Amino acid sequence: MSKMNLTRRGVIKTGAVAGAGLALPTYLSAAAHSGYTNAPTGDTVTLGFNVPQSGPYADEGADELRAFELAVEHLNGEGDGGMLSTFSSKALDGTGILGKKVTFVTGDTQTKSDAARASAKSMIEKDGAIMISGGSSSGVAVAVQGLCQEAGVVFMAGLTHSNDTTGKDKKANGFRHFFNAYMSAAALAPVLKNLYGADRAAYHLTADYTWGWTQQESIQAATEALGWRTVNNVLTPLAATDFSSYITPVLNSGADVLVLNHYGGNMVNSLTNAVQFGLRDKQVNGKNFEIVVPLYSELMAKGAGANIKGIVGSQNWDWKLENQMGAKYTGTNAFVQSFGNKYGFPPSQAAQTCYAQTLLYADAAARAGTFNPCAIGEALAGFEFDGLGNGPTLYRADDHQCFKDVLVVKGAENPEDEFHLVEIVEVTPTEQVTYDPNHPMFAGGALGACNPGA
Amino acid sequence: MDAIILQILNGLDKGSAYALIALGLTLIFGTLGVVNFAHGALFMIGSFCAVTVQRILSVSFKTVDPSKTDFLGNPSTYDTPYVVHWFGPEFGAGIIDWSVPLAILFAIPIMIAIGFIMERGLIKHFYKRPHADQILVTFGLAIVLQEVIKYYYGANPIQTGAPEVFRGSFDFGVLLGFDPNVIIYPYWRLVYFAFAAVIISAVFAFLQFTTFGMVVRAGMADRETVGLLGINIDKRFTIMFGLAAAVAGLAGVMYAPINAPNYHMGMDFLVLSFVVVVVGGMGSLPGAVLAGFLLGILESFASMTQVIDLIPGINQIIIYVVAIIVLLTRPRGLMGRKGVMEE
Amino acid sequence: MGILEVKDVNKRFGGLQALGNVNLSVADNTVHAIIGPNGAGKSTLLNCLVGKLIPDTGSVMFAGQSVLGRKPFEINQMGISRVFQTPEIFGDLTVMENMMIPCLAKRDGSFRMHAIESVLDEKALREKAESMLEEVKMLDKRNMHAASMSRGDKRRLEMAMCLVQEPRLLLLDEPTAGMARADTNNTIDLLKEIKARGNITMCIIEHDMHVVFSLADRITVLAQGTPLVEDTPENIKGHPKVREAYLGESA
Amino acid sequence: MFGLEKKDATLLLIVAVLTMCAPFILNPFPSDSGLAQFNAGYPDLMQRFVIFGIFAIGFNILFGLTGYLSFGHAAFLGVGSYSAVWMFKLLSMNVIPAILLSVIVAGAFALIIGFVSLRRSGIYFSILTLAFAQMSFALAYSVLTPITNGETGLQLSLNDPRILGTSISADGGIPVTQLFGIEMRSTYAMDVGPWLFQFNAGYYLCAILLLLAFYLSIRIFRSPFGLMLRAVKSNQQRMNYTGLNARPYTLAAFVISGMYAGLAGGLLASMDPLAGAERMQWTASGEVVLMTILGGAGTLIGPVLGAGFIKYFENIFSKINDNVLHQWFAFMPDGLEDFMVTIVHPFVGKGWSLTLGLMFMAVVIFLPGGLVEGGQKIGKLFRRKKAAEDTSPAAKTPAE
Repeated sequence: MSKMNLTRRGVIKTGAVAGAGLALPTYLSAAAHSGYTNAPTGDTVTLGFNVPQSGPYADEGADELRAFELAVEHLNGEGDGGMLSTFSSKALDGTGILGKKVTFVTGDTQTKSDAARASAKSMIEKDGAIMISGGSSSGVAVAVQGLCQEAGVVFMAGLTHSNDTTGKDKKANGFRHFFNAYMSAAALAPVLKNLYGADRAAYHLTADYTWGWTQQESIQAATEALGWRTVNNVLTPLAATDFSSYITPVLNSGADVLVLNHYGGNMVNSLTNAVQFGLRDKQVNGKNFEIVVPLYSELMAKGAGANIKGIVGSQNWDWKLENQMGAKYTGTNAFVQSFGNKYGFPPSQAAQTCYAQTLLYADAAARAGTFNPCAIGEALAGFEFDGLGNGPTLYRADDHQCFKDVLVVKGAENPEDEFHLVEIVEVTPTEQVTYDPNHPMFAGGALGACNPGA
Repeated sequence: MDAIILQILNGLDKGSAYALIALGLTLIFGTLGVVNFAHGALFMIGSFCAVTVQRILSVSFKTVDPSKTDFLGNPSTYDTPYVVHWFGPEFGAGIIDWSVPLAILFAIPIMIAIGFIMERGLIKHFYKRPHADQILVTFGLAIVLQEVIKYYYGANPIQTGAPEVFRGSFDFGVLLGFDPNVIIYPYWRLVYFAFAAVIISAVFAFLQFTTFGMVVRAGMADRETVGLLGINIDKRFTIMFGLAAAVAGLAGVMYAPINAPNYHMGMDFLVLSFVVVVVGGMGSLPGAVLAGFLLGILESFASMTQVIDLIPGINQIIIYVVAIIVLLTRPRGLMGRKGVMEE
Repeated sequence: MGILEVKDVNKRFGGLQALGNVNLSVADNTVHAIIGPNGAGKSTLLNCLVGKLIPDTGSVMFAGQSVLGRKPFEINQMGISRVFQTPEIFGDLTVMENMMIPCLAKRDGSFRMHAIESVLDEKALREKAESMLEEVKMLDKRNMHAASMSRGDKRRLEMAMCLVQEPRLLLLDEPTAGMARADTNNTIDLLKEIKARGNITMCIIEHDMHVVFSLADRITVLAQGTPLVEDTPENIKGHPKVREAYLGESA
Repeated sequence: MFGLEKKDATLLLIVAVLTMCAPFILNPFPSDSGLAQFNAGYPDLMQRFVIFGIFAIGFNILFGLTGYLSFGHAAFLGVGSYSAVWMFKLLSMNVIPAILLSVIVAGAFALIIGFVSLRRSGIYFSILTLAFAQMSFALAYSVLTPITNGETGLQLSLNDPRILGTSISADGGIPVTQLFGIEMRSTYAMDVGPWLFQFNAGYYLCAILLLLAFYLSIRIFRSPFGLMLRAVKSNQQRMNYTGLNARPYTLAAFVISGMYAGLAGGLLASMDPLAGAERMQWTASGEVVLMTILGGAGTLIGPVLGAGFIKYFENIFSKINDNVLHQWFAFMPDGLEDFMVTIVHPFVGKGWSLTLGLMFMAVVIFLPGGLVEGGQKIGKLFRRKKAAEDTSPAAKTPAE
């Protein structure tokens, strides 16, 4: 196990003011005299990993944390190097970042905007973190992204799927590798047409908060473009645990597709209830009734158990990608090997996005030659790369969103083990999921100027 | 019409869970005068009894299958549960399939034991302490219990299916003269309702027709007098606590196939169960049951599209709206007694 | 015209006629005792006077004003104080704090936001409270927690709390119940002293005939919710009806 | 002093010294030591300590004095936060109007909810307040999103129509909250050898308001009004028969404590201009109940201690990960080191709530009456000898 080294405060002591009783006072926001927040002065640099450790997404957070630890190991030249060997940019050499050893601190978002901001602030103010990453929900991502913008550090978003993160709430200091609701819809629509035809009536159940709404809006637009009808859209409370009273109206609504715009525990429960009420085996209008879960994750598939069989959805990444879809997705196997050897099971998509984000940040710093968030922002904006498992990817300058292929997946009928619950149906190429930065679903915000915090 | 019948069924089903939890909570309120914030945690532990039994029955040995490789490229292995190995694929798998009903047998002693230990080891010392202290200690206990479960079982929900025979749906509409497949209802949810009815009747019968129950009811009405009669009411109250824990636990076991158990389900139900108990009226067992079903049915109706279109967001707040209306029109809830927890 | 006029008061609880056509007139500056066997309706009558119960029919006038429909705190502000059968005091507070509350209520009325001044600065009220405590011989206990005192002390405290408000009418519900003889005598002396000071009317419910006959100017005998007789103590003592209904049984 | 008794003035003085010197007191460990993990002297957490201290002090005025247990106080905190953020969006980045509005709006909100809820007492009152707060939370999260920005929380943006001030600051970002030009986030850092002390403008604003709030609460406790509130808790029957109307007293206490909550909410938003709906959830209401009971309900300083205790666990213990543990136990032989890490691991990091739950139980079992009572007991142990010689009337009261 790697040991944490001197914290930044210790560095200040040994470096700048050794022996002095009282140093010259400085404003912390301009602390290290380098013009940006938390500029590392010693031989280490501190990253802050802010993931849910309590609450319903704790398992997802734990997986993200594993990926972060792995990424730090690889950056410091320990372990087998993982995706560093496949990454198209070769600025990183396993000696940390810009010659400084990488250390990290962790915090608990509790999947609450308030707690997440408190935790991120503590990492910035107390531990001197220069970058914050992680998270498992869009509300938290947007809140922490706003904080990082104000504080003048870089935010590398973890799992966040709402259009708003790089839409109306985008920020110059924030970057998202994960895909979004619009991309899910764009990727799913053609596949849904192939699988279920163009004449379908969809019934939406939507979690009643911003992420749910943006996803529902995206899916409805994309499926209606195919010729589907939308029978109804019902908003369900976040706190709902039993969805029976939302499922029963579907039975006789005339709809033949149920779209569950739910995530996490909500999705597991609503899908379980839908299957209980026999929707998966139902015939309507002479067609098989189908259930679609636009945003999928391995953990949710595990939670839903056998109910997930045959249910279609989309993912950012899957550990089987390179094996099944070819060398275009190089990096996947290297990461899976490295993660699997350390932890004994394959990584989730949340882990992959967090790992990739850490590497991307480190690489940008290395290419920029500084930790200044604005320079890093410039290095990331418009950056094209490959070899991080998703195929060729663009970090678009206009909104700091990554554009890459999107996976359409479905629940395996006969999984050979618990790691094969999800199978890849198709990979939708980047072009099909790319949209204009001024698309109405993303309008209303501005990146603003980058803030180095000085 | 069919929509309304379906929502009534949903309401009865939700109400069953609410009523069972509220029943146990009221027993503890009424007999011991203790505000038990750990009651939701007992329900959660009940659900995890089902998970545990399923896990125990599925304990497996690994066999290497050289023809396949796992995700790291090593030879893959597959699991054979010992039960299947011992009893053959058919009967063995059948046992695993029936793990939830089997878990009832497992849960009863476990829950009663937990109830006894909680009461004797902790709650007993808080009878004379202010309600505030009771809240703090039971809330602390609830956190500890749920964190322990999280530590061993993770935060992700764990599917715990009903036996295969209960997995389909029952065509309820045909009985009422509807077309086939219009009003269908999952077997297991009907089982849950029936189960709740049995448990509730059993608790009432127990309190109504046994000497033990009579003493406890007398104790609920006036503890001091019963104490003066030389009856060891404390020992009986311990048993009542065990009973309340068992009711909550059984509600949890049977609930496991309806919604996959997770570690925070107790907290999710906690606030709701308090609302149910108070709407029913403090210290009234029939009140708790009545309020449970009432709130379940109203909650189901409020989630109908027609209702939401009329009053947006009503499905989010219906429980609280009902609680406020009831408490303002009936000072002590539906069937509450005077002087219980009014100070 | 007495200070308290009860006319044709009826009160039913379900099938039980608790009070039937009660008429009562209490003259100013007298002590009026109400006696009667258990269940005669004495406490019900008292509750009707202080607003805890509202009679079904009839009127209750105090100093020319009706008390019916008023809340207990309003009736107290009119000048009626009540001592309970089991002492009702502020158990969590000290004796002195217990005394300050009626003093403040008397001066400031039923509600006033005195949120910034300190209670300690209320010099005049403190002196008043202390002299009242002195009178009931409890000054040395002023810093004690009220709940930790003996029952007798609690009762004396409650009486002091009522008296410090200088009520026009003091209602006493069995003020000596459960007291030792010595304490009872002290209480009788205290009430006599108060009576002697004048400007106070007392209405007393009591089982202890020693207390009744030492204090009362007039006595009403209540039986089954109806006044049987009303007369002076001397006449009551020999009244055959009373002997039959009450004294005969309790003797 | 300040119209206070000597004992209270001393307490106020101690609190003043502690809050003013908090940047030193909370950072006792040199930052290169393993114990630096336990340092809490950074602006965000110090702000949280005092803000939640204010919240708990206000809650204690209601619960500690009248005994009415509100389970929905977080609603007032949330409403205060939303008001403040709207003030930043629409009027000015100066915190004064924002804080004023949050106190007023929270007070008005408390007046309405209190008026209805106080028609009942005991647990019925608790459930009424809970129901109102949960309704506020559920609606803020969903239907009221245009006002509250739902899940994400209400934030400032680059196109806020700020009447007094600019929408975009000179460097192209969102302007920051300030008090007549003093930025709330500006921090004066002082290096003293291996220590680093941070003096944050926002913290000192909060601390001064805490002192004011604390001072006001002492005055209320000692006032006739406070006495009446204690009378409400002690015996409502006697209160009624003493000519006092309990309802306006409890309502006034409810509104005052709602305004305290609004002040706390406004300050939270002033330090960090974001208002999330979770601030109104029942768990947040429950938290302030726990803070107050944990510290000692009805005591002056207890709620502040309770608030600090819970926030400390939430923010410090949750950040201790396995790496930190290995660093602590690095001096041990490898096997023992791993063993120690395994032992401690479940209680820190993601297990912080387990530790918190255990601490709740430990405090209530071993220190009935909360931390203050515990402190007094320890104090008594030291002063036992002195107390034996003490002959003041108060000391010999428990005679009977």
